[in-house]
Amino acid sequence: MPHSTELEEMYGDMVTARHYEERLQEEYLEGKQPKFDISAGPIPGELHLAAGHEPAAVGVCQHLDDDDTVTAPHRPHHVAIAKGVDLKRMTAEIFGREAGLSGGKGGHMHLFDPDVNFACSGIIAEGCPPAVGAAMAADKRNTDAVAVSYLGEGALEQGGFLESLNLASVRDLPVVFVVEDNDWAISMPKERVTDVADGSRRADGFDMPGERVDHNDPVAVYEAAERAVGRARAGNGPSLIEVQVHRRMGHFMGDAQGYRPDEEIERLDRLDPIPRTEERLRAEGITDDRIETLRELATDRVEEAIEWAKEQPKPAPGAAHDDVFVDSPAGPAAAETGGDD
Amino acid sequence: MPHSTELEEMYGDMVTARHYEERLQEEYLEGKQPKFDISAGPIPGELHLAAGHEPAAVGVCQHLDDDDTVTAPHRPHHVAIAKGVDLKRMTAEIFGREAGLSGGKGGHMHLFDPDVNFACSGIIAEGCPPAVGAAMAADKRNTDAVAVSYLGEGALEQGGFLESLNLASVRDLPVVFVVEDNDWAISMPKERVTDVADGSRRADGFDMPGERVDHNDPVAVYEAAERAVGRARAGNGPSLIEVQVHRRMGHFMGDAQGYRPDEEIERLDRLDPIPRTEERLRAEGITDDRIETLRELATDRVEEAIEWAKEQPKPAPGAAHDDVFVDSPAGPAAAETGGDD
Amino acid sequence: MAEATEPEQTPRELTMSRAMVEAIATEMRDDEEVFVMGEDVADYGGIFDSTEGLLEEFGHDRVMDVPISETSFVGAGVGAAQAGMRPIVELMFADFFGVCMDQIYNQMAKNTYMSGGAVNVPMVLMTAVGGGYNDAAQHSQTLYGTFAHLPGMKMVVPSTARDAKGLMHAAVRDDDPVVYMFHKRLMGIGWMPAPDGPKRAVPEEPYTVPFGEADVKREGSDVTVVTLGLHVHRALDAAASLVDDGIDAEVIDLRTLVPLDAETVLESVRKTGHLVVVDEDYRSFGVTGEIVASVAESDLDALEAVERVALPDVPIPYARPLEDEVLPDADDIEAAVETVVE
Amino acid sequence: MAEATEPEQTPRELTMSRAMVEAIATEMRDDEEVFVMGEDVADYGGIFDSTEGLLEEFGHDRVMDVPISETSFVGAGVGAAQAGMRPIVELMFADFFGVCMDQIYNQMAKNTYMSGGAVNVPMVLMTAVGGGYNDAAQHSQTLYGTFAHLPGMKMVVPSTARDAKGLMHAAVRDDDPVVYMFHKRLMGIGWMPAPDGPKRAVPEEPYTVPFGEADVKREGSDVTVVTLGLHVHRALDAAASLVDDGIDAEVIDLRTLVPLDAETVLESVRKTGHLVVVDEDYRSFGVTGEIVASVAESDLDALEAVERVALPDVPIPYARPLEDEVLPDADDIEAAVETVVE
Ligand SMILES: Cc1ncc(C[n+]2csc(CCOP(=O)(O)OP(=O)(O)O)c2C)c(N)n1
Ligand SMILES: Cc1ncc(C[n+]2csc(CCOP(=O)(O)OP(=O)(O)O)c2C)c(N)n1
Ligand SMILES: [Mg+2]
Ligand SMILES: [Mg+2]
Repeated sequence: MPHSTELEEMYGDMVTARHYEERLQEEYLEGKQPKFDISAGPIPGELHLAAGHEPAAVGVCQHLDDDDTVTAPHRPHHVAIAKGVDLKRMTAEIFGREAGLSGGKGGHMHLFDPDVNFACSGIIAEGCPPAVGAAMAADKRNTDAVAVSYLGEGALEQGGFLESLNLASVRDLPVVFVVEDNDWAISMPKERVTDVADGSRRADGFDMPGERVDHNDPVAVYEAAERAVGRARAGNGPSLIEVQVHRRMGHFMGDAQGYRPDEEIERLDRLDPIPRTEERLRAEGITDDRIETLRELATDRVEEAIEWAKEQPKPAPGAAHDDVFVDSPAGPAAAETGGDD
Repeated sequence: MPHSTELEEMYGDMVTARHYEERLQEEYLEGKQPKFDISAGPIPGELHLAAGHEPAAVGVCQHLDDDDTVTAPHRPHHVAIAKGVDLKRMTAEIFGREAGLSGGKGGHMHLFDPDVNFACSGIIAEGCPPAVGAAMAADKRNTDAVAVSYLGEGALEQGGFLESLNLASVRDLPVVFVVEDNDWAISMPKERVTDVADGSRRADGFDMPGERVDHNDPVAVYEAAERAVGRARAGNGPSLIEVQVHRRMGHFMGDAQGYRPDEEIERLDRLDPIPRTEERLRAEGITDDRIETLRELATDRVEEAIEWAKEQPKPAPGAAHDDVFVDSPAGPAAAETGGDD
Repeated sequence: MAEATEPEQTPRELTMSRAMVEAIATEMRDDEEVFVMGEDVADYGGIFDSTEGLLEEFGHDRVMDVPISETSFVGAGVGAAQAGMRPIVELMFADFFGVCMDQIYNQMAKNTYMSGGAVNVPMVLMTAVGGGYNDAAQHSQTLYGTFAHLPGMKMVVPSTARDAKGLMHAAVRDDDPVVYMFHKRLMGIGWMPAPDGPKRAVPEEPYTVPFGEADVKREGSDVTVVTLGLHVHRALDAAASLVDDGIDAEVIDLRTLVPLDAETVLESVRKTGHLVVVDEDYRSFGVTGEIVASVAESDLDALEAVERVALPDVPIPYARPLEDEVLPDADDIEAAVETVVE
Repeated sequence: MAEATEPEQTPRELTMSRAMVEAIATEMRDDEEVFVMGEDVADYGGIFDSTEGLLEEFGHDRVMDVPISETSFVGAGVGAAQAGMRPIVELMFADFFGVCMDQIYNQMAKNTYMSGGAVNVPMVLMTAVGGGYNDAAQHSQTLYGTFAHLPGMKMVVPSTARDAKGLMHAAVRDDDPVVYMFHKRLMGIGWMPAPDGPKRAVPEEPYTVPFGEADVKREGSDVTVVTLGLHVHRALDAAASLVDDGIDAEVIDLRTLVPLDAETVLESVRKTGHLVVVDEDYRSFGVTGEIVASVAESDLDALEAVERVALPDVPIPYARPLEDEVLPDADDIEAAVETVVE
């Protein structure tokens, strides 16, 4: 059970993440008026928002330090926030600015913050093997760092994930796999792509503990993660956790969700983890005032980050040619291969 | 329990396969005197022989018809024999002759006999997805054909296999995955690469029945396969069977097996499934004379195939340019891309 | 090889995605063995509308959503094709080839050869390519060179709705594996504005566009611009504006990379003497090199000057000024043309 | 970029595999962060002797056998490298890239760029390439073009023991991902006879061979033969026999494909006027096209005649007469040289 400071921290990250996604949605869509054009506006390209996924992020990351590694998939913001990624530079990255984490080269699916050992990848399940590698490094160096790999329930079928379970297991590496089950992989419901409703059962075939958190609750996630992270940190090997979350928005912005039953969408507010977490805070004696303060802090932080990001200059076009290699240009031929600009 | 004709058939295929591998070994090594040169002699390239694996082949294939599909991995001969692949043309292929199943283009890891729906691939686990596809075709066409995919225990970790379990399972396809556990993947013992000693447990994470046949016995395999193939044919979906087999030879010819404990190699004769199957035949009232006859038939068949194969002409060099496409040359540019000959 | 059976044009205009779907639907009606599988191809209709509307007519059994496990379902396509069916398998983005390339290049593409022609793999692997909408390094590539380099798969890249339909008919009917790459920017999807070019009068009846025949999309006498996909339209834009400089550019749309119609390119270069090759894929070890080399090797004397315009060898960056910098546009093509004809 | 620090030659001769292992062992002794992982790299010592003897000195923790699940362990290499270690990961055959290409090209190769240089991936991906021993379509490829086409990974291909050692030192010390391709036929493995060429005097002390510097393995004035890997020796054989025809061939060993030393090639062609590019990889959309195009684009006038010698666009067949037909040999190179100088 998290103590009340922890509860406050988790709640703070949840409302930060929620407000962040809602504001990004606004910025994104505003730029696409009057007609939705994916490449228009201040945030172009695909945008996958995680409103409704917050408990999976905060409940696990509450147990992590900067030295611990987290890899996230295409829907990374809430996890990045919970992991302590620099919010301003992350926002600048999403807005494609020079001050962004990657100088505008990565965008929202490719956020890297080495200060807190956070990385993500837009290819399903392909963040799992690098997380195993980070755990391997911790193991070889004899530190007590752990690695956490996030994935969606749609990734439960992908070879890269399944192979990673085995590699982590046979070498007893400090990895926690966290599956965010939001019932959907774009338009495909879980039951269409697997017969196993409880994704944590994938662990069974690899002699690994698997646990499912059946409701979208940060405290329940916290408790499951306490066991899993503790196990990893103590050198007792990997675990798999699946968390039931809910996708409050489309798969990406612009997804009309025609495939999704109305009842399900209507249910979303009832299932919203944020009011339910507030109840929990109140039950722990945290006052409405304090909750309001936490909300305001979160809002301010998000607004400040967005404002700051939008003030940053765009990258100079020529920067596109840097960073292919650490020591670019890569040799005598670099000028030759430098293209058509 | 197989009736006695079936027992005889299975035994016949076992001794055919065994004699075949021993004769190929001879031909292969003879051609590499005085110094082992992998590309010398009548059979060049890698050669993976399956002596000691016979029960897994015959116990399963006994339940299959020509319409059923089998995909095999890099160690395919025993399975090909049990599936009824044309022995002469297969042998000609291994000797690189024009009359070979592939006209000498494939070699021993790439045997294709569409008459009995047999195919193999030299890439670990990559025969699994095509087997699922063959089952998908049977399902769509509403035939009662099934597909069997063979793999080694070293393939239990590979994404292509794990993904295939799920796809077969969620679509209830008529597939049987057969794992031949010979304890080794080249030089790597099973316990070094997975924590799960019983490979059939991989099925657990996919809601699929898994069964392990713990001793290298064709009758036990027959019985497990009867359940699995029956299940598939009845439209009740896939299964996974793991069979304990023994690798009597090196991983490939020329492998000195320095990594393998002496005791294990010494144990091999005691564990040889052929004498044990003979005991079983005798117990079923099959006479020594009959057993001797079956052996002779097998030997003759193998000798005849090898003799025939060696008499066949080698392919004309120019044939190397055909068969890239069904309708090669592939268009106006074919002459241009035809290379340097 | 499919026969050319192009009928007269009729005035009906279709987007490229509608034209593709029309061809697929016709083939599915005509042949029970044709089916579609991929991620989000059923209820969603394909992320880029490549299967839009098929579910309604053909149902979930013939328009199959499959788990996100590309090795398994691309490989299942190979198995079903070897069993004689004609699967159309969608790989949502070509960029994802890395999770399933073995099934593509070692099985689908090689089984015919490795079996000495005993089996064949009549499968279409359809996949979205291309950048220009800020989707960054893992979702914007064309990878034309990657696929064309490896033997055993035919490879087509339509640039117009008319070609898209004819190439799709040809692909489904072909007895060999065909990689069908459609450029997202050409599909005519509501949320991703397309150049006007690709929306074209498309005949109602089925027809095939034969493989290995490049199409001269604009005749010209001063310079040969060879390209494919989206960049056919960029090249046509450049050609239109080059007229003002008194330069008459010929624009060749390769349409298929395998087989490659080197002959049409060569003839054009013999006429113009100047060659510019334009590619949205990475510059080195790819399409531009091949086209230049094939001309140089066949008739070096015909070649007076040559330039390549391609993505420099950098992953595709996200931010607009960065992506704009590296993706070739009409100005880049004009500049290259001016260099070669100067 | 590693500094060139080649010392004087000493007379000690090593096989290429010994030279590679020597460099790896030295780096492992000097830096705790260097480790090796792959299939059969421990007790077996690498199927092609690339890790022979390392287990004895460094134990199973630093010379790790891993499950046959290339996506997981290549990706684990990426993760460990991003954490600051220096993994040397072996992919047993380059032909297996299809099961793990996403980790190679979308993560290992792109993470540096996608992070704007915030992270880097100091990893060596070492892999066996090449045919000529009848191992057929799935175990004989070099795939040089496939890897070189995709940005973000350096790529080296040694042809001698001396280069192999220096390139391995440079690769391990490099802060970027390096794909190190060793040709099986050059390793000096007992069971796979090698040409004499690669076994060379190898200095005892560590040294680096810098990336992006082609090596003129034979000077000549009449024709420039550009190649790499095994075919350096095939080209030298051809050059030796061309002397009888009064033809003096220059043989350039590219040594690294990324970065590519186009300058050395160009200078040589300016001297000889004739270019033959030789490659064991598939002909189209690959190395030969790139070399020809880079010369044509830089100095078309310098080029009087050009030929390409490569594997035609067919999967590699098994039987000896068939494989011999498609693999380029010294005779093919001689014939091409005679064509260009005639
Ligand atoms: C290998 C691969 N295949 C397909 C995709 C396209 N894709 C992106 S997100 C997504 C759905 C993922 O669903 P899930 O894992 O459940 O995550 P969610 O989006 O629901 O958070 C798909 C198919 C991809 N990025 N990578
Ligand atoms: C994807 C892939 N990785 C590695 C190899 C090399 N390889 C060939 S056989 C083999 C061992 C296979 O072991 P197992 O599956 O147990 O089969 P066995 O040889 O024991 O019959 C390996 C690693 C390969 N062919 N394909
Ligand atoms: Mg989901
Ligand atoms: Mg085995």
